[in-house]
Amino acid sequence: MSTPAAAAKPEVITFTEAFSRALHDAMEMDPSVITLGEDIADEEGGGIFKVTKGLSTKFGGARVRTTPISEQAIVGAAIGASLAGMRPVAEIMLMNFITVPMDQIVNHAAKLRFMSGGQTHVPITIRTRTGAGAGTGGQHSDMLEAWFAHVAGMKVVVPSTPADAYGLLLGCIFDDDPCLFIEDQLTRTQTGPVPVKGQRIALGKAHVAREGKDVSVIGYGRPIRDAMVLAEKLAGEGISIEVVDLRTVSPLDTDTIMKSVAKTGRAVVVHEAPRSFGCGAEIVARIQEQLFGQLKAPVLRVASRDVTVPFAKVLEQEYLYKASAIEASIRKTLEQRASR
Amino acid sequence: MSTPAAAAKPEVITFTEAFSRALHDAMEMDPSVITLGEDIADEEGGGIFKVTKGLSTKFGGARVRTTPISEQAIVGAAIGASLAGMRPVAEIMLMNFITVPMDQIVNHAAKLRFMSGGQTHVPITIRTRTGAGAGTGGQHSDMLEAWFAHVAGMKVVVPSTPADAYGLLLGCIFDDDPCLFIEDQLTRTQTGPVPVKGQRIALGKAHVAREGKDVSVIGYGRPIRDAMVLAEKLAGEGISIEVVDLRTVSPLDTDTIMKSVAKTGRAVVVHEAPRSFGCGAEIVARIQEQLFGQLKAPVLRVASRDVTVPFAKVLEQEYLYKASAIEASIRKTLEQRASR
Amino acid sequence: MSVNDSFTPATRLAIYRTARLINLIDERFRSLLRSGRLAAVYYSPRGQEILAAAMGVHLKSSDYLVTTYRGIHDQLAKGIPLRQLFAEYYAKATGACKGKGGPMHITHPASGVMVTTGIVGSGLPIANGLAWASQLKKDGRVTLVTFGDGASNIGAFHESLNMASLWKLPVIFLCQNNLYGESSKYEKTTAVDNISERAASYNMVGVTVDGNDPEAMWKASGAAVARARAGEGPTLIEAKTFRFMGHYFGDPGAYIPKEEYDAHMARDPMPLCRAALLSSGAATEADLAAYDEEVNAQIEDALQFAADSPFPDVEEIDRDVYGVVKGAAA
Amino acid sequence: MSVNDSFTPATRLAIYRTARLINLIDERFRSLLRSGRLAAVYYSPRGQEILAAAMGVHLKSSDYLVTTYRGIHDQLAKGIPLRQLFAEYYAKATGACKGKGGPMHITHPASGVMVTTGIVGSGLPIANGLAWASQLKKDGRVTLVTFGDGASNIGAFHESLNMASLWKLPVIFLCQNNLYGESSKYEKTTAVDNISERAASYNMVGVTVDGNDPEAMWKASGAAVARARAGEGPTLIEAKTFRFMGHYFGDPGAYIPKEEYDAHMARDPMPLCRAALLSSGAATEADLAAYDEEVNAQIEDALQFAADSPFPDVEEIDRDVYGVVKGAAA
Ligand SMILES: Cc1ncc(C[n+]2csc(CCOP(=O)(O)OP(=O)(O)O)c2C)c(N)n1
Ligand SMILES: Cc1ncc(C[n+]2csc(CCOP(=O)(O)OP(=O)(O)O)c2C)c(N)n1
Ligand SMILES: [Mg+2]
Ligand SMILES: [Mg+2]
Repeated sequence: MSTPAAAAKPEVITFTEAFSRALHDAMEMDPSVITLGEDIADEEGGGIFKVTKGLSTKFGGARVRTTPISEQAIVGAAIGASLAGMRPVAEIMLMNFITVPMDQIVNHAAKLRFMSGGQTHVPITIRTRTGAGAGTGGQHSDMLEAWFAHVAGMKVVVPSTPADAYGLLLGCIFDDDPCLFIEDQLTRTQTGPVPVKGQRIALGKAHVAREGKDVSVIGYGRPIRDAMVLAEKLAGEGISIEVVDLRTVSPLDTDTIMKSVAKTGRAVVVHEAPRSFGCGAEIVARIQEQLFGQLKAPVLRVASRDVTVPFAKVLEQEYLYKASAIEASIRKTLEQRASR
Repeated sequence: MSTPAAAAKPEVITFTEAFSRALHDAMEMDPSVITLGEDIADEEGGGIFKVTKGLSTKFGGARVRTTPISEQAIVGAAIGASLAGMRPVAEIMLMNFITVPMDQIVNHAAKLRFMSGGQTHVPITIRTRTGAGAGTGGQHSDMLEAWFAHVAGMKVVVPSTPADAYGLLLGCIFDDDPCLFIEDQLTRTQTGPVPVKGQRIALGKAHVAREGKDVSVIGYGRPIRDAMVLAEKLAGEGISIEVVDLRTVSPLDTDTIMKSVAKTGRAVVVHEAPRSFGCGAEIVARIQEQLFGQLKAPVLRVASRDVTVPFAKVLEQEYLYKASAIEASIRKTLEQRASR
Repeated sequence: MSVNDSFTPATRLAIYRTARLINLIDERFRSLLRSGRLAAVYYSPRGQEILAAAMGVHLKSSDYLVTTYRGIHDQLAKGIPLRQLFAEYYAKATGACKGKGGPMHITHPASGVMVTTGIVGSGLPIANGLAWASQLKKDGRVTLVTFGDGASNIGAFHESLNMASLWKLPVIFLCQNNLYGESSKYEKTTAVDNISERAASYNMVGVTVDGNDPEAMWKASGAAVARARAGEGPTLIEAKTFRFMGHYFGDPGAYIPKEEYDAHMARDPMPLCRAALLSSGAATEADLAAYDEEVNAQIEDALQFAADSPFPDVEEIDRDVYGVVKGAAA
Repeated sequence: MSVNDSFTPATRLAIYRTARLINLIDERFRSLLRSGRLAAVYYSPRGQEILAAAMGVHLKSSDYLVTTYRGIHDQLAKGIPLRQLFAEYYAKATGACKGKGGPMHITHPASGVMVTTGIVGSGLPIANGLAWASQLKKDGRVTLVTFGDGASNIGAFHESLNMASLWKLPVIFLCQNNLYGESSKYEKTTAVDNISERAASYNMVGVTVDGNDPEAMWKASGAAVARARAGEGPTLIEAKTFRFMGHYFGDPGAYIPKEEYDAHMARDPMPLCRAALLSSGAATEADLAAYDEEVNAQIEDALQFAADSPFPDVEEIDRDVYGVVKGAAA
């Protein structure tokens, strides 16, 4: 796993490099992998975030297409091509723009397998990017994964390390269901150990990123990086944290979560998205349903505030979930004894 | 409250009549109330569900507009008019079609007040209709309220009786924030007591539809009608059910929920939407966060299955939450004793 | 077919036969619905049989079709087998979609019926993707996507035509302009005299044709299919027609002025096509009667098949949600 | 103004003054960004000053503006006060939006700046609503919505123009065609020679004009404003221009061929307008120098105001989420 230490090691890559390598390797491995999105071809500079750089030069403009600013047409084209046997990877530049093709994703990509009685299926991957902290304000920072987790037929994936990013993106591309792959724009230059070429990470399985016995910290994406740092720090105080990185938010790997919390009896659930009606609520609900009576303290949630992402740094930081809040919640669950 | 008995009483109205009366009375009371949507004018028959029947004849085509099939333009027009001081009511014929104007609703209606620092606000009401059970299949039955509950700035309202439908729709129209008002297509001909003309019901307040001491049943919309019937039936067995009708799903009235569960120590949360990552999870999460240790049993959820709504009746019924499951969950929470 | 091919009596007969199949099945479905022996939301294609048939004769089963809730005429013209189609209407396990999709989501890849959507305009972006795949595979397939006049006002229409033109996709956009979208008149919702004029916004070939005229529709369709197969790009065809049975089965259609309705009824394309066929000598009264019998026999067989078939097992609800593992349900 | 009004030197001067204000502020912002004294995502309007100014002279502060992330030229032409504008860029509590919206969401109703959106194409549907309200109130206001060439390919554009035409709304769709959308060339993403041709799809008046020519732009704008005020409906204006500073501040713009860039630079509208102004005799070098000083003084004042202003209190985060009660937070 990536820890600050890892960043120092020589053999590391950034998230951006990991996303890019996964695309290159997937297109090399399988001619049915194609990709489309705004500005993604090299003629346009290889994408606003350079993740797709080199693809059009290497694989040609037929398989790597820069599109008009037409998100409905982008996702629709991916769906249609997938029905004809391709494995399209569509880029939606930023997650707030995914509000535009919601009909294509929810009413079609997620449902066609079921509605056709299994005659067709939609093996597409939608790559998108988001995350607060960069000062881009209310329409360029939202984490909306909870919407898609609530839609049967969709798979939602959020990596927390470059190596996971590579393996999970390959996992999405070669998965036979529509996958939403969320890239964090704030940590994209952060580094981690290099993944094994071609090695996919299975979807639907959570990863125990660090074993521990006192408190389970459960989440996905950026906050997992904070949790790993915290776990290291608290270990010094003799507090043993188990970090469960969901990797796939939906379908949710309930077994791994329950195994961890059954052991620790205490859990803190964390995500960047706003707290209310976010994915954390589902995790908390399942834990208390299945482990009621075994919990030594209430399951706590750490998340961002229930407001629009503000522009001013001081407010944006106040909006964001805080590593300090994860630590405080961990300590709170440790203090608390079941009050009966 | 409406109970089967009520349907027999002379002075009753249907949900459809209640929606319609609210629109007529609001437009009569306030010239800034205007409405738009597909087929809503009398020239088009007054709307596919007849809720808007008579409005264009009474208030004129300028204030009551049939639109093209252009949901982004419909919601955008409502937003723009509201910025100029109007109180538009936009109809999105069925909730699955709300996937089309998501950008207008989420990136604009919900955020403009915050992003403008309070200089502008968006007092619009989006009326939509949905609900499984009518055999309309995968693209015409979804309950998607959880998406909007997760968006700060939005208010989400779901009535469970005709009188509430009337009072809450007025409440939405005269509220200063963007409101999503969800009408159930299955119960639209069911009846209940007549509301008091012009009487609004405040948003953000849950309603204890029936007082009880053993188990709290918390929900909104159609399942509340099942819960009221069940409560009556179980009362015969000496089981006292408290029914908490949220009315407004978001912002969520946590106080009323906690007051009820603090009293009963047992709760069953129910909604029609699929279980996973649905609104029920947030309610469960808050209850266990705030009442941990006071709960006599885990909070249980009753909801529909995590699949696409199927066409075949036998499957559609299997998809839907069941009143029998609410009853079973109530009994389960009563059996269970905290196992420590 | 080359655009210069002439329209023969034999072609008219082929078109009539498909149109009549649609016509007889539609009549039967509506009588079953009236008597309550069939229970489903039904969007009748009555009046739009000829245009679907005239396009259909140009397509192979390997070509792709994307249609809508009002799509039974397109599906039949594409050659979907009656048994699976009917069984799906009856929500049976033997239906094309195992009874899980229903009439609004008919799918049958073997006959090229790839998507039937209930969302207005949503088929167009998907059609582009099917055509893109054919372009990449060089499989020579053509993708036909059909939609209504009302659908030409939704954003997905615009995005799709622009992309199809830029990418020179082998796709045909067939707008079936029946002058109404639900209960809204064309003029009230569509700010252009002819929808085909919108093709100019995308440097695309656009034609308006009388969809009820077998020859005109056959020529326009043939030209579009030829253009797509030759890799010359997409075409927007606006086929003018009329919706005789309202929006959905049971729609009183009170919003349609009687004179307007009667004027269209007086030009009902089915009897007109039949008369022209007889006068052309391509078929006799006896031939056509025999054909009706043949079709009615197929209908009986398919109805019997549907009736004899079981409803899906309750277990079906957990299948086809995800490919490998069952998904999000706790 | 009536369409026949002639373009006077005085008008050119008025346009130049607004354009120069935009020009000087943009220069200053970019130098502040270069030196790190301003930290914000910035989309320079460099090259598009004239078209915004030429439209602006026809509008009253009571008219409505809906613009985009690349909107500072539109906002200044609409008369937004510098202090509140600058303070918002600096995320200060005294900013137009209290520092909560930022440069991409500038709002200032007093000067008619109703919405600034960061979502491509999303302003158009909202503009229709503002215009609908004016039509209902008969307040004579005109709504101007500006967007780029790339935005003309998104669905919201299509839905909005169709509705505006059907409802004869007093709205002006100003497409600022700077030939690029981010790093994508116009031809690669837009399947029509001139975006104004798309107006025909909606029976709408559409004109293409050289947005860098003050007279041509002034005439086209005046005609559109007059049409809207007279209740004669919407207009689509395509103003051809160029984006000299790339998509965002820091964009190396490597995707723009040097010859293309140089050719446009050689026709930079600012020096051209200045020269024409001097030769028209409407202003002397001294006048223009004095004007620059005046503007620079205003800029200094606004920068000082922004610098002296506090950042928003942390409490601001809970305000303006809902009108009355604070919302969903537990
Ligand atoms: C996005 C969306 N909006 C609204 C509807 C409801 N609806 C179903 S059919 C229809 C009318 C479509 O008219 P048209 O495109 O002309 O097709 P026709 O039914 O006449 O064949 C409408 C509004 C829908 N299904 N999808
Ligand atoms: C719906 C949506 N898709 C993509 C983007 C990302 N994006 C921001 S600006 C831009 C280019 C817009 O080009 P154009 O409309 O020509 O305006 P210009 O920037 O040239 O003024 C893109 C793709 C967005 N903001 N919204
Ligand atoms: Mg129609
Ligand atoms: Mg541009």
